[in-house]
Amino acid sequence: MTGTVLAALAAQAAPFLACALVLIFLRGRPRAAAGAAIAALTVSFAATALLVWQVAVPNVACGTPPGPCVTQALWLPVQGGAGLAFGVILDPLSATMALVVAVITLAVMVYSTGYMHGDPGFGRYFGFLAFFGWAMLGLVLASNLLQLLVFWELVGLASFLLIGFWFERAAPAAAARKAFIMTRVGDVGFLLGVLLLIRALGVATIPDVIAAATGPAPAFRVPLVAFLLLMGVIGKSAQGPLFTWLPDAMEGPTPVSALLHSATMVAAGVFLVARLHGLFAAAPAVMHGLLLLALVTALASATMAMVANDIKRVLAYSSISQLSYMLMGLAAGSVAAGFFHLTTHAGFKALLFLASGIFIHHAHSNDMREIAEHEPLSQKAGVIGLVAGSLALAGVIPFAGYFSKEAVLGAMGEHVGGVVLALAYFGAGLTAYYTFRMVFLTLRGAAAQAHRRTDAPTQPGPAAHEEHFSKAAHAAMAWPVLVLAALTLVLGYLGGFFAVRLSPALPHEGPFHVGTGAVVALALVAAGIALAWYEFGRAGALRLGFAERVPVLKSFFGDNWYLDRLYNATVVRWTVALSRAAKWNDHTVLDGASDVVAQGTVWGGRILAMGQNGFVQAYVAVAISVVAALGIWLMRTGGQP
Amino acid sequence: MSRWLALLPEAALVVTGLLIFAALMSDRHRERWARRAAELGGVLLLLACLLTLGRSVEVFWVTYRVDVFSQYVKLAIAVGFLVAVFIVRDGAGQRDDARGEIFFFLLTSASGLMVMASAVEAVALYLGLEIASFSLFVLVPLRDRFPLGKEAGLKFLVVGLAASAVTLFGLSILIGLTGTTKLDEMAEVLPALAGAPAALFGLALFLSGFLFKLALFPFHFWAPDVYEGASHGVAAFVATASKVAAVALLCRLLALTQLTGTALVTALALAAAISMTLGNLVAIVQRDLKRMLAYSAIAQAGYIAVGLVAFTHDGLAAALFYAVLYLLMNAAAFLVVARVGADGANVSMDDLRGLHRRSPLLAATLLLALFALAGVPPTSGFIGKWFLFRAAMSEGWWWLVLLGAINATVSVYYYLIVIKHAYLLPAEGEEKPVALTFGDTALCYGLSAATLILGVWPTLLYDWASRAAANLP
Amino acid sequence: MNGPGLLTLLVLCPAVGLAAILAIPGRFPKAIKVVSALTGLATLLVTGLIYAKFDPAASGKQLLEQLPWIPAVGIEWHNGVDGISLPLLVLTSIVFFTGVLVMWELKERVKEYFAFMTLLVTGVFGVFMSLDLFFFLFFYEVAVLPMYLLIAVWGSTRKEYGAMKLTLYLLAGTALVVPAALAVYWAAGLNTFDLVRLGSVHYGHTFQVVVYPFLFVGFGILAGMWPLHTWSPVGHVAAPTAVSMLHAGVLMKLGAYGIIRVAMTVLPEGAHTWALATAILATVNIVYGAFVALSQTDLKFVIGFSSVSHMGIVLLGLSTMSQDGINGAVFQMFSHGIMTALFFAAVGFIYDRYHTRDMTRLGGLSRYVPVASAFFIVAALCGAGVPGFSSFWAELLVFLGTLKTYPVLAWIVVFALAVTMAYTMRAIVVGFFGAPHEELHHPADISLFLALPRGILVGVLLVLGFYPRLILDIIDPATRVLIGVLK
Amino acid sequence: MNWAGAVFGASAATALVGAVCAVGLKSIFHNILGFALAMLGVAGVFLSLGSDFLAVVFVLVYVGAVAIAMVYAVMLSVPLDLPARPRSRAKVAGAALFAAVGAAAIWLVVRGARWPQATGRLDVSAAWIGYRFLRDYVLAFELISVLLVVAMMGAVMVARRSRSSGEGR
Amino acid sequence: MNPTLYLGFATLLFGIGLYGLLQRRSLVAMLISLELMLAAVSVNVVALTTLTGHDASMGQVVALILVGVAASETAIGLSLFVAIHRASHSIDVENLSELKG
Repeated sequence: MTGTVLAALAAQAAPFLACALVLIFLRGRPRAAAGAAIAALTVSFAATALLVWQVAVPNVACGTPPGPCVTQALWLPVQGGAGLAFGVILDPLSATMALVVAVITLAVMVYSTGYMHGDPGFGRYFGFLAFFGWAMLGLVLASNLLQLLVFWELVGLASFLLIGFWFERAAPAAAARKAFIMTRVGDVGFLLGVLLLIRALGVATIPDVIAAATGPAPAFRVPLVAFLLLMGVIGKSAQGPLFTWLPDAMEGPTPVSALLHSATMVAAGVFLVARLHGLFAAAPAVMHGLLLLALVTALASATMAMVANDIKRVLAYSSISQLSYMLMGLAAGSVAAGFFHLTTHAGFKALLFLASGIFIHHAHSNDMREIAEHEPLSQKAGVIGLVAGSLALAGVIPFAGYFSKEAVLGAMGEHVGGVVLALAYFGAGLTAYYTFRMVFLTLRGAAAQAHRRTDAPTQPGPAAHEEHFSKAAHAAMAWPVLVLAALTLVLGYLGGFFAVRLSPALPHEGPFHVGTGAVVALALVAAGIALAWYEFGRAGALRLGFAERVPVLKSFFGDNWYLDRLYNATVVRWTVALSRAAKWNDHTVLDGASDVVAQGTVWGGRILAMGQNGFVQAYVAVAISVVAALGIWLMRTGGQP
Repeated sequence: MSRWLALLPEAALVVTGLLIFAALMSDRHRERWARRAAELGGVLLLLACLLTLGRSVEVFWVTYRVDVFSQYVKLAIAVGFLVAVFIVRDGAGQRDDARGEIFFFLLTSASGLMVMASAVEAVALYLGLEIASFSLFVLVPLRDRFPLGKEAGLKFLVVGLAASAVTLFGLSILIGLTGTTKLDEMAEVLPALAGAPAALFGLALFLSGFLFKLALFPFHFWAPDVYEGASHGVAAFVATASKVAAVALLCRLLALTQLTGTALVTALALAAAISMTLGNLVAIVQRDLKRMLAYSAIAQAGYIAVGLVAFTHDGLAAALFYAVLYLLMNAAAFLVVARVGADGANVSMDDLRGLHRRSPLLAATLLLALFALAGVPPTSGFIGKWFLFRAAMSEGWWWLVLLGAINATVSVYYYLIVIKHAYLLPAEGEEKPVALTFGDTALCYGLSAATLILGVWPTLLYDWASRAAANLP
Repeated sequence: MNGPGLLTLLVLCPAVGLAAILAIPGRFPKAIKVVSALTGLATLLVTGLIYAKFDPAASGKQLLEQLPWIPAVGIEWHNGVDGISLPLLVLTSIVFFTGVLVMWELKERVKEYFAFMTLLVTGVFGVFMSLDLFFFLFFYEVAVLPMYLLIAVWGSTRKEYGAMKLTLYLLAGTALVVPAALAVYWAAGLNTFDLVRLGSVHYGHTFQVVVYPFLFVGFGILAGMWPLHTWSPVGHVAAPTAVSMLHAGVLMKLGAYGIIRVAMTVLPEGAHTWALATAILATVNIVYGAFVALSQTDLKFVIGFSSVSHMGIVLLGLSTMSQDGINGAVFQMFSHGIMTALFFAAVGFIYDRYHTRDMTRLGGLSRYVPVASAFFIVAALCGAGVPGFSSFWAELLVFLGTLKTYPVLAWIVVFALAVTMAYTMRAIVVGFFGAPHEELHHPADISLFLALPRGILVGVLLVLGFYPRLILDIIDPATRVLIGVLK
Repeated sequence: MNWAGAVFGASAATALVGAVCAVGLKSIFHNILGFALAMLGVAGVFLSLGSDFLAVVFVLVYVGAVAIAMVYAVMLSVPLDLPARPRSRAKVAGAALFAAVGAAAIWLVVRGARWPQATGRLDVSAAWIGYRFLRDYVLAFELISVLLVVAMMGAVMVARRSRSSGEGR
Repeated sequence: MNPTLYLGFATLLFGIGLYGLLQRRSLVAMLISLELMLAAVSVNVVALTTLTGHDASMGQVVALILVGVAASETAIGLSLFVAIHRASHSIDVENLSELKG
């Protein structure tokens, strides 16, 4: 076991050291920085691969009942308990997730050497990437809920730094700030949940927590804690009311988006639910709530994706909806299905972003119609990546997305039915529709009409230094795409592996069954693709979606269902007003009061000074009268006060 | 024979007097000769007091007692006299024909104070007070470079004479009740009629003369006008030496009988409270430095009275202790005033501007002195006030202590304003440096050092104060 | 009766340094700076020795020194450290040393400046080591008063007003503390100011309930307790860089330390009686400070009010009277000290270069002076309670303690974290991101020498942020003792 | 009613009348005359107490010396040309009030006090007084002489016309 | 014999003197009033020592000393009076009220 633990530690240590090294010493040396970061992630990749080989494949389990293997040391002494011990948790879930993280991060890094080539902040960029990788790996391997929270926050910090990488422009800075604050709102709930757990149990080691929650008489109110923890999940995984930061996060460099959306930031939320599934399962009401929320989010984001023209925004909305599907799977009780979908999604979503990055880099624009006009077909790797990824996202057999989504829907079919299930299937159809809308809009440039719109922002990042953009860089961008494209074909067949490895809690769950549901789903997908073809793909198509024809819907969908406006009009405004009031109170009331006291003292002096009126006889009079008063008083009181 | 050695300070007084007399006889450079004589005599006096510290003897049929208490006080008075002589320097600000005589009258005043320290017979006590006061009555109106010197003299005189009349009336009542003027015999009789209002009243009236010297409410009115009207050296003497003597006398008289629990104590407490508050508040609005110091002096008298109301050995010791500390810090402040206003004119806040550049040493001395007055560590003011408040608190005077602490805070405000002028504001016009003789420099260092050393190691002095207090009946 | 030892040496270091500084003529500013730096180094070394000799396992006071000073009135030179004061000693020497380095570019009246600064530090050390009530307050005021000149002479914005306000507020605090201390002395009736013996006496309940507020409020003013905090932002804004560092970093801790060492230790019943009230005040501190900071534009004002908010966390932790709460409070005292020092050091550099601290007139600094900005951002993130920095653990512990004692308040303050994040982000994004303001020039980035002190501070934050037990293992035993007293 | 009582009554009356004139009348000369009269009365009171030596000294010093000195001083300096301002009623009333309060307080005390009786030596002959003076009051005797010296020198200093123009600037 | 009569007389004298001290504007008149007050004190002392039977000579001694004190007070006061008059041709005390506040 120790070997694997060391491997786990190494997987975390390497990127951390690389990050420190780069940020402190190598900021000015691009090649060295990139080299260090990539080397570190290679180490992590190897280590995590070893973990999978040692832990996940033989399905190692410790203790009775068999659970994750935990190796940890006391980190933070707290009252009423053994204190909080931090360490490494090893089971198929963490091992697999770690591998996914390492692979995706590595791919993105390689890709970035090309994409970010010549950027003034190149060194810093790779430092941050390594930091991101470290934080995510730490989160995945954290044995203690508090430790997990720590890395959870660090992941947020890393995404803040990377989204705001081009901080000199207003939009990315604002987007980064929004992301950090919005996720923080959720994290507050997470923190409270953890605090309640620690307060109740005195420990926060994940298996212990789950045991305590599933035990006969939990020492804490499980639904409350579950709900609070879910607040963090919703914030991180951009669900429900707290998703609006994610589309804005597109302001970051495209590789960052790839990382952020596939394996790290948003995946963290889903991973947490998988990790603590036992606890959540003990709070069925909360889980149903999550299911419904996820469903709504899935449909809503799908509608938003239908009207976006910025390719990255389309992908972002698709991420949200896919995350919802994962959560639905988990909420439906199937860790395997949800996590399976997480994995596949990580692959093809990274693929999609990287591919779109190629186009963006080529056309210097995010707007699909603009891309369409810069003969996108010339970008072979891009085309392959985009098509493969889209097929996976749309859930076309035999691509990865199909299997995982089937697994999710199947799991739902076992638990819920009726409208919910129908809507879930419908969502799958919508997914196919907007995905291929994207594909056609991007690639069918030949059929494009000559009206160009430039509302989408253009990224000057790489644009500035096109001239010294080498073939090596092109290769660096192409290869990761191709590798991932291949993965999307492979990953789908790992379903069985997930099904058996990841569900010790739910033994009944055998290999995912593909039944009538699959047929329905495929039919819906086909319908969606057909509609997309009709509206966008075919020659002479109007290239205008049905939703875009209705102005109301277009603005409603395109504007995140007006949620941002709502927040600005309520929460933000109230907070600002409150703080203004507090400031006024501080300057006027409190300071005023103290100044009044001071002034009062001085005035007291002025008034008393009048007593010294300069008339000597008055002085004598006062003195004598006081003495006389004393005499009279003495006689009255007889000398005793 | 050796018992007469205990009277060495008095002998030194006589010698000094004769020296100054002789100097004044000379027709050329009489001022300078008189000054040298006074300085020499002051040193003699100091040495004599140091030598006799700890000796004890009674002479003149037990009307004049030399003991730790008296010598402690005399030592302080000698220091005050010497410092005053240094501060007077060439008598600037004194009327030009009185620049030699000033030393003589300072000496007579000092001798009066010393008599107060030693006399244990009421009439002699009173006469010592009068000698001390009359010499100052003479010096104050002899002011130059300031139009209102005579007015100050008049106020000093009238208030002083009224106070002495009251004092005498009190004395007459005491005589009537005890049939004696010897303090020891009074101490035997008085406790019997401690409760008697007449005795308390008589004592109160008799004290008023000394309260006048201490400038405690309600006998404080003269102080601001006199400080402002008198020349720097004279004001310094009024503010230092005579304060110590007054405190000493209060200690001696209050120790006469067991007053705890009587209305007199309450009255004294009230006087202390009013003095502190009034002095500090009015000092805030002053512009003339000496006048500000006068009001601060009223406040300080209040603090000392806080120690006195305890009526315990600790309280008296603390009062004696603080009196000496106060002498030192106040002397430093007046030294700065005198040197900044070297031409004898009064010093306003604005005259201090840029002092930290014109004379860093003076600025530092002023800083220390004012911090000490404000009662900020590590200067001696803190420990002194601590002892006073501690004594009062041990007798349960919590409200007095609280008021005192709050007052100390208020006082910081105006002291800081002075410091602001000295350290912060630039001098308007060109900065003219302040000339310091070697003696001045030495004095600055000496007084500052004393303020600091006694601030961190008070035992040096406090032991003597404690022994002196223990010596009282 | 142990004779003077390391602690006396520690308090003598700055005193000797002060003497040396005074001895050097003002013509040689460089020499004065070097001497001050050496003094800081010496204090660091001595603190290191103390740390080495300190035995974390053993609870209670250590390195005791005791010799009679004024026996007549029961004043002793009685010093000792425990797990609560040791971190603060370390904090002080770190901040002092870095503060000296930060002020290396000072030009005017160098001699006086460093003289006053060393005097101040002498006082601080004295307070943290003294076990005699008299010397405690003695050094307490020694530390408080030089602030006036330091701010009024070398300060910047509304300096005279700020300095006077600060001084008067703090002395008003002592005006409450001194009588209370004397009252305790009187009530104990042992004729001693020895805190240990005073703490062993049991005072009447009424007495405790009456006197405790005097002590708590008196010290609390220095700890920035609402609503008597208004001196602190004004003073911090007015003060020169190193003074802000020392003041927010160390001096405000004196107040909290006084509450622990004097108020709570001597008057436990009073503490219990007033706990809820003080906890509520502290909560107001936290929330109110955060909200006010949210609408400030002067970076130093933001920091000032964030200090109010963070000291609120300290007070809250103390008010919980629980192991975790007090552990967290002490930890927070330390980490907030380092953090604020870093804050002010970073802003000080920016102010030196741009002569403004108004974030709306800055902007985009991360491009012109990336490293200097990085220091600010690090401090800001630490202040926002981002994990990886020491504040996170401290606040976590405080929240744990509060959750046990006052659940409602705990929920409130945890939710206030969102506001904290909001004003932190605002400061960073408005001041350091975005396009640089047009009239800003492009100075050289912070030099390595000036980066050194700031780097030290960052290092401390990160190390403790990574492994909190480094300090908690020291604090914990002392806290247990305190809890034992409070029971 | 014995003769002592009669003497006391008469001289007390004289003294009070003189005192009232001394403070009440407008002209300063009349005041001085009234003062002399009052002192004569006080001397009479002393006579009634049997202390004749004291009475004689009183008459000599006060009437013979002090009053004359006052007259000289007044003649030296009072500007008879400019008319004296009329007294303000308010001040008169205030002074009367304060004086009354003071006197009342004193009266309360002295009347309330129980003066202990004793049988001390009643010899007030000049010889005995002189003996006391030179024995246990010799210190006071010395001091009073010092006081007089100081006073006289001071008087000369203050009253003398300054050599320079430095007459109060 | 009861001293109250004498004490009453002394009190009256003192009161009258006090009145003069507080009311008169001329320094000389104020000095006169002070002398009256001192005389009252002398009467007190003599009466109390003589009539209560304490040693009477002590009272005489004190009274004689007071005479000396009174004389010296007068000397100083008159000289100041002359000096003030020379400086500012006025004898009105109320004009000398510029030192205030």
